[in-house]
Amino acid sequence: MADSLNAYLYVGAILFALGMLGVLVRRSLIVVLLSMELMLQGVNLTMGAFGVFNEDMGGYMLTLASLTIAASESVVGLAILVVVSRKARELYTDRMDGMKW
Amino acid sequence: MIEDITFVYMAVIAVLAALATVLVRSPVRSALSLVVVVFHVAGLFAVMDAMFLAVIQVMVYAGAIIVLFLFTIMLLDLRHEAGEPYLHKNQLWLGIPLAILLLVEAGWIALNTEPLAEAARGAYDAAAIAELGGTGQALAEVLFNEYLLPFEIAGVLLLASSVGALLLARRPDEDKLPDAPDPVDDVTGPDDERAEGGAAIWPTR
Amino acid sequence: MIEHPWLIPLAPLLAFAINGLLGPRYLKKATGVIGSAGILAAFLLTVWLWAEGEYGEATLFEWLASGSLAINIGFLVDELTVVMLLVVTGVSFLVHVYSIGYMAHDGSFARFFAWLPLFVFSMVMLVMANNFLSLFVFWELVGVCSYLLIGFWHDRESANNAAMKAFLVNRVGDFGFAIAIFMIFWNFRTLEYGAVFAQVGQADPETVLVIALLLFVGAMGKSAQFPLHIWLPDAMEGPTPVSALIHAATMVTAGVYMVARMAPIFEVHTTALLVVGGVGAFTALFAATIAVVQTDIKRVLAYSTVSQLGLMFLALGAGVYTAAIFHLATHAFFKALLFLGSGSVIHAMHDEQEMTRYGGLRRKLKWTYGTFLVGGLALSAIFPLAGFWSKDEILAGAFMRGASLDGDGLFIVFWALGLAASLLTAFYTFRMVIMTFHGDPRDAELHERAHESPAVMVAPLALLAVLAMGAGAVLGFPPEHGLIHDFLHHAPGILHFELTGNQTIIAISLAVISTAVALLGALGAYMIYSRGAPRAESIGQFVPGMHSLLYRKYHIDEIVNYGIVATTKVLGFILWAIDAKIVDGIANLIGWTVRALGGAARQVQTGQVQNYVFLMALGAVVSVGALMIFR
Amino acid sequence: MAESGFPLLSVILWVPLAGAALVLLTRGRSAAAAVAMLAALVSLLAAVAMVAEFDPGVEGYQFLEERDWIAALDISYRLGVDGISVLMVLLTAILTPIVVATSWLSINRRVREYMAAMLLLETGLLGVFMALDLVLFYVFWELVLIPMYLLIGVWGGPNRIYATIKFFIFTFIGSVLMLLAILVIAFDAGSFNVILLPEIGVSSHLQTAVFGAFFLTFAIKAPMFPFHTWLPDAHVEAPTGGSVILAGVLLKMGGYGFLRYVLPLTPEAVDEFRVAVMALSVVAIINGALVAMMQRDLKKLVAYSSVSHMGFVTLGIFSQEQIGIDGAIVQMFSHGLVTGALFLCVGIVYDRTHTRLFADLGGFAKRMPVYALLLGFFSLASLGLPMMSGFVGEFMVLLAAFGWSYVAGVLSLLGVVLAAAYMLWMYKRVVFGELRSAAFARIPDANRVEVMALLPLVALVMWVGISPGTFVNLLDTATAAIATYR
Repeated sequence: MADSLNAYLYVGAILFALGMLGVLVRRSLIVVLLSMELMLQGVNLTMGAFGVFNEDMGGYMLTLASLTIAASESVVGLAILVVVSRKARELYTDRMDGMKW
Repeated sequence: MIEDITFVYMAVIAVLAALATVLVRSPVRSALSLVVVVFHVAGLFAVMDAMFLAVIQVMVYAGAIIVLFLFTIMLLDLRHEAGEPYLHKNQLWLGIPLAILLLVEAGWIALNTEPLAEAARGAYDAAAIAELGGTGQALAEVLFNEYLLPFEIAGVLLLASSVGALLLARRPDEDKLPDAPDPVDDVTGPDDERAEGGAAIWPTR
Repeated sequence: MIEHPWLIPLAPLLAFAINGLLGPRYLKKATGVIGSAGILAAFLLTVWLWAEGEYGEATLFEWLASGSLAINIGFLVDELTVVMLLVVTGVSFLVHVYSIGYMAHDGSFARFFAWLPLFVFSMVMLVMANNFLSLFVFWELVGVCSYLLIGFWHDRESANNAAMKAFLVNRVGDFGFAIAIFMIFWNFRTLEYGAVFAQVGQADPETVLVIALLLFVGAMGKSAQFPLHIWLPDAMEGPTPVSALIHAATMVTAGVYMVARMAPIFEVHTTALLVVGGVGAFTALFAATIAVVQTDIKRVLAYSTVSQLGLMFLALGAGVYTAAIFHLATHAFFKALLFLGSGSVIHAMHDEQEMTRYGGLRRKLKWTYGTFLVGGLALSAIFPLAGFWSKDEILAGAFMRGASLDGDGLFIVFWALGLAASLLTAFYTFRMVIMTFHGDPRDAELHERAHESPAVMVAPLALLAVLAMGAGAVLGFPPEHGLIHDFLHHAPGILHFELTGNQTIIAISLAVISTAVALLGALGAYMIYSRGAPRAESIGQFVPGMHSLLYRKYHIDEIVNYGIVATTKVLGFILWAIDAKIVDGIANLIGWTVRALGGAARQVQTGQVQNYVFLMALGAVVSVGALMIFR
Repeated sequence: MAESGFPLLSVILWVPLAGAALVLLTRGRSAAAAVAMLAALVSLLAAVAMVAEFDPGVEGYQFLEERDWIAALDISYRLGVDGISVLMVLLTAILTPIVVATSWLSINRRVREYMAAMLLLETGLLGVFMALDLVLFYVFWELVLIPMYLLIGVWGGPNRIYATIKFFIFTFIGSVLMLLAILVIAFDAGSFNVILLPEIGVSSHLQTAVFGAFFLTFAIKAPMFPFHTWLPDAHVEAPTGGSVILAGVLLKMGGYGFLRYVLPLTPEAVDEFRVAVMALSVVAIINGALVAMMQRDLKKLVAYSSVSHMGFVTLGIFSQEQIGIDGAIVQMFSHGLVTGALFLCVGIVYDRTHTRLFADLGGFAKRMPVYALLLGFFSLASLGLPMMSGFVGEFMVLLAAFGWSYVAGVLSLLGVVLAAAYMLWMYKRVVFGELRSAAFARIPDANRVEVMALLPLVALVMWVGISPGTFVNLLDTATAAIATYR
C-alpha cells in the first residue's frame, strides 16, 4: 500500500476536495484561506508522490515551487485580510459583495 | 508491513484533520487542525522516502505559514461569533455536490494512474539518490543546475509578495493626499445666472 | 401691348406689395385708393389690349428645367383670355371701390386691401396662363386668397372653419387636377396648352377621357359643383365684397373657364361632355332647391351661384362654349350686383343677414332696392335683361344637343333639369326680394336704424345695374351672332352652333317657354310671400319633411363631417397609436430586451467571491469531466 | 477654378470649429453669441462665395482639396463639392447663423457651451457634405452625433435623457453598419476615394449587403418609415435651435447619403429593392401626414410633417428619374428652410407661453399679428403652396413618381391633400380663435431679432418657389450623372 502511487493520489485527491469544500462553504474569510492551504497540501502530496514514483526530481521541484507560492499567497492574502478588517469589522464572505457590475 | 501501517495511520489522520479544518467553527481550531494535516502529510512524504520534502513541509507550513495565520487571527481577534452561521447556506448545496464530483473525478484519475514504465522514469531512483547522499543532495544537484532560473524567480516572487503585503497592510492615513475636487459636482458654469440650483445635467441613478 | 402682357398682372401685384408692406402702419385708409387704382390700371390695360386686337403667346422666363422637363412662365392672350380679363378686372374694380365704403369701419382695412389685389393678380395670371403648371399654380393661389379672405374675420370660429373647409375641399378638387397634369405630362411630354391640344387627337381616347374627367374634378372643386359644392355657402362668412368678387363673379368661374379652355381635351370623348353637362344640370337644380328655403340672404345667393355655375357647365357639356362664357360674364355682373346689394342691405341692417328680420326696406334703401331688383330680374332671366340672353342660349343649346341626330338624348333630360332650375331661380329670387324689401318691417328696431349706403357703395351698384340690364342685349343680340359670339368665334377650341331655318323656330319657342317658366316662378313667389304673413316654412306645407331636408341642405355637410372628416381623424388616431405603440414599441422592445438580458446576465455577478470560485471550480470540473468522457 | 490655390472649402469647414474654440474662451452670453455669430457669418460668406464661383456646367467635383492623411491606408483629406453638396452646404451655412441669433435669446443656461456645440455641429455637417473620402465622411458623420447628443441632452426638455439615448442608439446602429459597409467597399474596390469609386463599382455579390447597411444608416437618418420614431421624441425634447438644425440639415444627411453613395455604388441592389423603398416612402408620406394631423403637441406635429415631407425625398431619389432626383434635392433644401422656420416659430411661442399643447394655445392673431403672418406664411409653404419652395420639390417628385407608377403617384398626392388639412388645422388652433389663458393677454409679438432671423428664410422660400430654375441649374450636371447609374 505504501509503495503504490494510487494510495498517495487518493489521499491527495481527498485533501484537495475537502479544501475546495471549505473554500466554497465557509463564511469566515480566514478559514477560506486556511482551506486553500489545505488544497495546496493535496497538491503537494500528489506532486511529491509523482516525483518519487517516477523517479524524477521535477516532482520535487514543483512541490518546492508550490510551497513558495503558498507562502507568497498566504502573505498577500493575510495582508488583504488585514486591510479588509480595517474597513469592515466583519470578515464574512457573504457580506462582501461590493465587487459587481 | 510497518510502512503500510504507518501509511494508513498518516493518511487517515490527515484526512480526519482536514475534515476538522473545514468543519470546525473556531478559526483557531481550524488552523490548529491544519497543523495536524501538515504534520501527517509530512509523515506521508517520509513514508515514501522524500525526507527533504517532509522536513521542508513542516518548516514552511507549520513553522511559517500557519503561524502567520495564527498571529493574524489573534491580532485581529477573529473568533466565531455566536449566532452567526459558520457555513454559507446557499453555497452548501452547490459546494457539496461539486466537491463530491471532484472527488469522484480525481479518484477515477488516481485509480487509473500508474507510475511510468521503468524506461520512461527519470534518473533519480532510490539507488541514485542514496549514491548522491540523500534527497537533499539530489535536490540541490538539480535545483542549482537545471532549475536555477525558476529558483531565482521564486525568490523574486517571495520578495514581491512581502513588499506587496507590507504595502497593503500599511495604515492608509500615513501619507494621505488632500481630497481632489469631484468634477461631477461642478455643473453650473460661471455665466449661469439662472441655473436652477445645480440642475442635474448628468443622469443620476 | 401684346409685347408686354405682364403689365396687366403687375398692376394689382404692385398694389398688393405696397398695401401689404406699408399699409398697416403707414397708408391705412389710403390702401383702398391704391388697391382700386391698381385694379383700374389693370382694367385699362386690358381694354387697351382688347382695342389693339392682337393676340398671341409670350414667354416671360424659364421657371424650371430638369432633364426632359422644361417649364416656362408665359402668357397666352386670345379672345377667351380677353373676355375673362375684362370681366375679372372690371368687376374687381367696382368691388374694390365698393369695399372702400363697405370696409370703412373695419380695423383690418389695410389687410383687406392687401389680399384683394393679390387675389386679382392671381386670377389674372390664372386666365393668362399658357401652360398647365401656371394654371395650377395660380389656381391654388386664388384658393389661398379665398382662404385668407373667407377667414378675414379670424376671431370668428365659423369664419375659420369656413376658410379651412374651402381650402380643403378645393384641395380635393386639385387632387384630381394635379393627377390630370401628371398624366398629361407623361402622355404628351409637355405642359404647354398648344402642344398638348395638338397631340390629343392622336392619343388614346380612353386616356384622354380620364384626363378630362380628372380636370373636371378640379373644375368641380373650384366652381362648387356637386358634391364639392359644400364649401361655397360656408364661404359667405367672408366680407360681402369678397363674396361678390371671389365667390360669385370671378374665382368660382375659373372652373368654367378651365373647361372652356380645355375644350379640345373634353371634345375627344363624348362621355366627358356628358359628365360635365350632367353634373352641371344636376347641380343647377339641386342647389336651386336648397336656395328656396334658406333664410340667410347671402346663403340664398350662394346657392344661386352654385346653381348658375351648374348651368354654365351644362352649356359646356352641350358644347355651346360661347353661351357658357356669355353666361359667365352676365352672371358676373348681376350676381356681383346682387351680392353688393345684399351687402348694402346688411350694412344698413347692422350686419344682420337673416331675411326673417328684414322686410319693407324698399322705402328706406331706394337705390339699393332699385339695383337689387334689376339684379333679381336679370338672375331670373326675365326678358330683356342680361340673364335672359345667356341663359336662354344655354337651355336652347342643351335642347338642341339632345335633339340633334349625333347628340345625346340625355341632354333633353338635362334641359328639363335646367328648366326646372330656372323656375326655382325665379321663385327664390323673388322670395328674397319680397322678404327683404316688401311687406312690413319684421324687426322694427333694426328697421328704424337702417340707412342708405354712401355714394362710394351705391355708384358701383348703379354701374353694375346698368351692365346687368344692358350687357345681355348688347353682347348677345342677335342670338348666336352677337358681339361676344363674333368675338369668341376666333378663339381656338371654341365650337359654334349654326342655326338652320326651322331650328330658329324651335329656339324662339324654347325662349318663350323658359321666359314663361321664369315668370311662373316669380308669380309663385309673389303669391306665397307677398300675401299675408310670409313664412319660410310655406313650402313645407306641400311635402312634409321636405322643408327640413332642404333647409339642412340634404344633410350633405353632416355626411361629409361624419363620413370623411371623422373617418380621417379616426384613421389618423389609429395610425398614431400604431406608430407610437407598435413601430416605436418594437424599437423600444429591442432596447428593453437588451437591457433585460443585460440585467439577467448581471445577476450572475453577485459580488460574492465564493460564487465566482464556485463557477471557476465548476468550469474546471466540467472541463476535466468532459476530457475524461470524450477523450 | 478647381484645385485653385485658396482652400475655400476648408475655410467654410473649419471656421466654425475655430469659432467654437474661441467661444469657449468668452465670458457672458452676449460675447459668446457674438463670437459664434461672427464665425457662422464668415462661414456663410465663404459659402456664398463658393456658390458664386461654382460653375454648374462642369461635370464632377469642384474646389477640390487633397492632402495625405493616413498615407499607409491611402486615406486622404479630400474635399470637393458638386451641385448637390453646394446646396446642402449653403443650407447649413444659412441656418446656423439664424439658429445662433435666436438661441441668443432663448437659451439661458450655459450659453457658451451651447454656441460651441452648435458651431461644432456645423463643422460636422459641412464635412459630411464636402468629404470625398469614405473614412473622412465617416468621421464627420460621427462628429455630427456628439454635439447633437449634447444639445438635446443638456439643453433639452424634461424627458431629454430618453430622447437623447434613443436618438443616439438609433443613429449609432446605423453608423456602425455604415462603417462595416465602408470597410467592405474599401476591401472590394481597394479605395476610399469617392470620386473614383462609382467607376470601380462594388462587386455584384456584395451589393446587397452594402446596400442594406447603407440603406439602414440613411433610412434611420432621413428618417424613413418605420425607422422614424426617434425623430418626434428628439424634436419634442430638443431646444429650438437643436430642432432647427436637426430637421433642417441633419435629416438631409440621409438623403444626401442615398444620392452620393447608394445610387452610384450599388445600382444593382437599388434596382432590386426599389419597389420596396418606394412603397416605404409612400407609406411614410401618408402615415406621417395622418399621424401629424392627430398630434396634440405643436412640435410633434411639425416633426411628423417632417417624416411625411422626407418621404417625398426618398420617393424622388429612388424614382431614379432626373426630375425626381432634382425634385428630391429641392425638396430637401426647401424642407430645411420651411421646417427650420416652423420650428423657430414653435420656439417663439414656447418661449413666451412655455407650452406647446394645442389645448393651451389659440388666439394669437390679435396679440401677435407679425408672428401670425410669419407662421401662416411658413405653414402655407409647408403644405406645398405654389410660388413657395415646398411646391417645387413636391411637384417634381410627384411628376417622377407618376412616371414610375400611377398608384404611387396618386397615393403620395394624397399626402399633399392631407398636408393642407393638418397644417391649416394647426394654424387655426394656434393663431385663431380666443386666447386660452389670461396670462397670454399681454404676450409680446415676435421681436426684432426673431423677425430678422425669419426674413431671410421668407426670402429664400419665395425665391425657390418663384424661380426654382436658379437652384435646379446648379444641380443639373450632378443629378444627370446620378440618374445614369442604374
